[in-house]
Amino acid sequence: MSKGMGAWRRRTFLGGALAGMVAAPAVLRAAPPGKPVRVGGTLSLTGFLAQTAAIHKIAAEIMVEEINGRDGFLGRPIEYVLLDDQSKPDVARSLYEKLITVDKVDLIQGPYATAPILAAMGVAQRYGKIIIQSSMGIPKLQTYDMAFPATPFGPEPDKSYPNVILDAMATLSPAPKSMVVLTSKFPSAQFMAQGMRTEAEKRGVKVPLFLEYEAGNRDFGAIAARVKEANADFLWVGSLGLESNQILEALRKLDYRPKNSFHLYPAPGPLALSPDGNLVWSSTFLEPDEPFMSRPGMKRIAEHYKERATKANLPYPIIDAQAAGMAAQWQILEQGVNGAKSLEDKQIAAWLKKNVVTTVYGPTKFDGPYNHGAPAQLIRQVQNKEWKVVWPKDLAAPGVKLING
Amino acid sequence: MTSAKEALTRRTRWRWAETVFWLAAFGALLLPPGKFLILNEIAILALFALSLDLILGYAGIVSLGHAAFLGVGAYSAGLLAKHVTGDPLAGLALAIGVSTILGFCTSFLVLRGSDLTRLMVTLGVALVLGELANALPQYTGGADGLQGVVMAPLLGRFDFDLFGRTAYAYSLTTLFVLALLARRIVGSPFGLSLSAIRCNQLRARALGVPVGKRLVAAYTLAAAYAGAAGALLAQTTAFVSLDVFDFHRSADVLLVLIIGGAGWLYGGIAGAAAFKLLQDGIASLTPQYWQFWIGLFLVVFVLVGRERLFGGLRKLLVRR
Amino acid sequence: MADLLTVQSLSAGYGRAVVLSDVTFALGEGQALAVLGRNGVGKTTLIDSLIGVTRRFAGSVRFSGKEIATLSPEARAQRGIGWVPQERNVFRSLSVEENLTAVARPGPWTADRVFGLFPRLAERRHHAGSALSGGEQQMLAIGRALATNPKLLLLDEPTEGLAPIIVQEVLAAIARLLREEGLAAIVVEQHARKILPITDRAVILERGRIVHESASAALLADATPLERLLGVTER
Amino acid sequence: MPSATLLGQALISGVLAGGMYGLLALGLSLSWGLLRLVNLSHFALAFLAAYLTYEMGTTYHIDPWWSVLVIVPAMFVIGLLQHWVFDRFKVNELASLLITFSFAVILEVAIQLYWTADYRRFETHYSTLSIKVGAFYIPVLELILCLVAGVLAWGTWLWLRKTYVGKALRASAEDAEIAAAYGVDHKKLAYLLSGLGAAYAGVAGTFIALIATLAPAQIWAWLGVVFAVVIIGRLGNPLGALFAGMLIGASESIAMAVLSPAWAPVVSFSVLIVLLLWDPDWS
Repeated sequence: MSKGMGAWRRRTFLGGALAGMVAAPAVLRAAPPGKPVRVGGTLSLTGFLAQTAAIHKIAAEIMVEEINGRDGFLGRPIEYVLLDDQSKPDVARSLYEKLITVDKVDLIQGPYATAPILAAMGVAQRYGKIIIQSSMGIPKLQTYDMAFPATPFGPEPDKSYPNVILDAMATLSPAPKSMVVLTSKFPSAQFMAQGMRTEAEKRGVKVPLFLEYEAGNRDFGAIAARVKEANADFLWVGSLGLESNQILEALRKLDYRPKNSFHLYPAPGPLALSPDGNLVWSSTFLEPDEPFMSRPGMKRIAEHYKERATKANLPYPIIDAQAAGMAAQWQILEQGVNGAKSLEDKQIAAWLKKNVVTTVYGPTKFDGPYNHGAPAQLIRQVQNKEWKVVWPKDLAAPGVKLING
Repeated sequence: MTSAKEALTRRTRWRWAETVFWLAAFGALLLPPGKFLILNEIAILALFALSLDLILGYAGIVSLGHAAFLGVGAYSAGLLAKHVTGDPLAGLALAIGVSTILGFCTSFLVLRGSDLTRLMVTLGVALVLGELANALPQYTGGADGLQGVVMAPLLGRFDFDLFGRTAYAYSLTTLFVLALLARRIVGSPFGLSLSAIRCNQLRARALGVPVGKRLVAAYTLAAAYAGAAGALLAQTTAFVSLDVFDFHRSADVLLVLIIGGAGWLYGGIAGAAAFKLLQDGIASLTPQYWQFWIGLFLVVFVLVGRERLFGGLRKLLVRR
Repeated sequence: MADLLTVQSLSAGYGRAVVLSDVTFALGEGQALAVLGRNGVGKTTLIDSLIGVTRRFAGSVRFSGKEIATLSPEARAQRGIGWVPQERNVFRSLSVEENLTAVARPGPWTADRVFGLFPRLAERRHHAGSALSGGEQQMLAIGRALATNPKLLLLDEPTEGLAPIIVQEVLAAIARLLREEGLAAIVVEQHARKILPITDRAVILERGRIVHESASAALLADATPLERLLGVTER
Repeated sequence: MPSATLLGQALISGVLAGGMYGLLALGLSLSWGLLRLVNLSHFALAFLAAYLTYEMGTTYHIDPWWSVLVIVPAMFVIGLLQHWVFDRFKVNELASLLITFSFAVILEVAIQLYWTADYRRFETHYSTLSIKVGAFYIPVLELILCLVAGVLAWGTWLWLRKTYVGKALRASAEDAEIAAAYGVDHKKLAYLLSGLGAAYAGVAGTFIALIATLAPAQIWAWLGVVFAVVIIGRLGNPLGALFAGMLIGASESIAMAVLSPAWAPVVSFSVLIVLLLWDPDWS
């Protein structure tokens, strides 16, 4: 980045700061005439999940504009009423109640992360509202019959996804015989870690070390020493955010580099750019490559996203599964409303259960347990400082293969 | 002798403003739906702040971890509703009981040492409890929060309705009853001895006040009140999360009490109303940066309004 | 010769309460003044007014020819007023030596000279202030004031609450300061007979006013005012 | 049972990681112990410095060892300004707690506004360097951190012990009125100390940028443990702060190596509570 660019950014920062802190930037107005359909939701604009909200907010704003640019909901414009749940489930809970009873929104959109979603789902259930969410990593907790997942986790990702990873591992030569499972105690990561251990042992891959660390752990020195001592063929990390970077750095300080490692929910930019990140694996549902870019609307959304995210000063302005989840949430709601030709929650839910919806994740059904369709988790790998889908093979980017680390 | 008695009764006599206030608070139940959500939140926060007032405003103990008791009360009530009975009053009683016990046990730890170590110990107790709740997800739901709290109708008759009218009535009544009780307590010789301790511990000791015992009692009482607030929170929202132990909660309630003024019981209520309305207003104006404005407001408020509010507090905190 | 300290029509007190009214006196270089009076007549308030921690209602305080009544305590101290508080108030968390050096200003009085005056303190040089006995604390309080190299020393009831043998030691040291070192001082004391022999002049306060002023020797010779104003017949 | 190598390695990385606690505790301990001001915004200032280090490093490619020369004086000035507010409004201990809490909230929002809430990572080649000694590895960055923290703590200790200013500060901390009556100008010293505390936050911030995760909400992540360290090390005692930091770092690390990493967060407060049970007048 040049100095000129920095100065420019600073000016917009000052202007934007004052404007943004006074005005109400969350309500977007739109093209089609008529009384707007109000859709309320919260995101963790502040607090420890705030880095995700920035991504989702941009994706949501793009989608609201897209939908208004088409025909809105039943020919009426839509308006997104966004509130800050501060990354706290109980705040999310009261804000959804406020959105429904005080602000009287017509529809709601789910927040981010399992805990706020669960809190919001409780409210939705009480008031009989349909709720669509994209980031609940533990599908079996979605017990409300009008709650729909926008992300293809599948009903039992703790069984299905470990097997995708084990399949990919089996193609390496030599195939890993042992695996260290290290996970944050963040519930959805812990849930996947337990599944990983069970499935690995079922398939004869030994798990000599299974470690849980507290979310927000500061120093990984001792943990790294234990991982090094266990010296397994594969390292599976149930990480969030920068924990992966920290763990890999701590390992390198001990002069140890796991041959291959998998990272559940890392911060994609920093991990891809880190020298330690080369060839590491991570979970995804799509990347801005073929074949995903050929999906309807995907190219346009990806371009918009890059533009907005750069403007918002996000360090990783590339659309990935996170942002795509929010996009899918709106695509599902749009098709549900317009398909059911109604703003009634029950009718939208009934229509969604009977029909196939097309989202950035491809054709989506809600016919399985907990309203989940088929799982579609992929493995991506850092190659030349970029994330590339490498597994399953038929969804890998053209010319890209899984590389043994 | 008579004049002393008179002074005592004057302190406990009802003022017309109080009657007006409570009539207005209960009168709000007749409002159309749409305001009960925030009114209920105010009532609960007010009770929480009132409980802090009992130790800060009357006994002069500064706590940075008052959320410990709120949290314990909330989880007790939530777990009871989930596993045993959804009866709200049973939950309230259990929460008060559990937090009383916790308050009593920790009081010995808290009351040892100086003001500074108190800050740390209260902070520490809340943090350790938060970690404990996080470490026992099989009971508490961990970071996902406690799900499946279902409340039975209040007194077997009044369902918790969608708009929160019952919830507000329940919280307000609890607040009213406990505020009345607190009023009696602080006006009693016990309460006066607390004020004496706050003003000058050595002198109070010289006058034969059993300082240690009184402080333990006050701390335990405050814990019980905070536990009640926790129960109301869990029951009226049918949800408990780890956030009940959060440092921000303890800091917020301290701010609430400072806004309203410590040491006169209604300070917590006034502060809670001001804080919640302010938060609600600013957050709906600017959802992303509302904290900035709240922070700025508080700085200015504490700096400028401090002289008026901190006169009594300074004595507590200036170490000699 | 110009007076070192001139107090003119001073009225002062705390908050709204006027404790001293219309106090006027002067002190020359090297002079020692005894301030006598019953409990609660304003002796300590007088000292507090000189160091600058009371509220002044009227009057002036000139020190070395300059008005100091509007100055802060630290500014007055820096001009040469040394204070030995009634409660001693030694810094408990500092060692004896640090108590002396923390407030030291350049001049003839160094820590070593203080140790020469009070050999007991030298032995306890590295002990914390909190570890000292009452008498040692009093010595330290005097030594600390000396370490600021004052032109005027204010001693507020320097023998109060001390064991008789220590009282002798402290009084001897004070006498040495006043007589041999020629330090100007104001000594507040309830027990007049202890202090009159070592001071030059004496004032007696009653209800915040000076009701008697004379040479110390005169009071020693004719104790009638003492008996009348203090109600003491000391032997 | 963990092997000796594992234990030794855990101990080394724990002690070194504890250097960061000590460094953060240093400034906090000084202002709390000697000025009776509890500065909750200390962490926010450290993170501001960390973000500035990050910004200078990534946008202008300035090496952190150079940017620290700009950032630390800047933080010193911020400390002076902050103290001006405290002084101007005669802020006491409780008020300082509330005001600096609000300061921290404001700074958190400001950081989020400019740098977004997204994770930032300042990649340098220092971050993974280590020296091998026998079977053990010593991370270079943490070692430098500990040396810097050691020098600062020891220097500050000497300054407080040996110089006139230091002793005057301690005298004022114990009894400001009496010290003033002996000519100690408490105000000037307090400004100096506040500036110094903020400057130490600046030094800590530089290392945070190199070692830890940058995200606005992380401001609060250090609060509990560093507060415990401040108390365990005794208020106003710089060497105590450093040693307590290392003690807690080592205990956490051993807990992670021997028990479960999930126990680490309760270690510091368990140590503190045991300590207070043993000696209630600790601190």
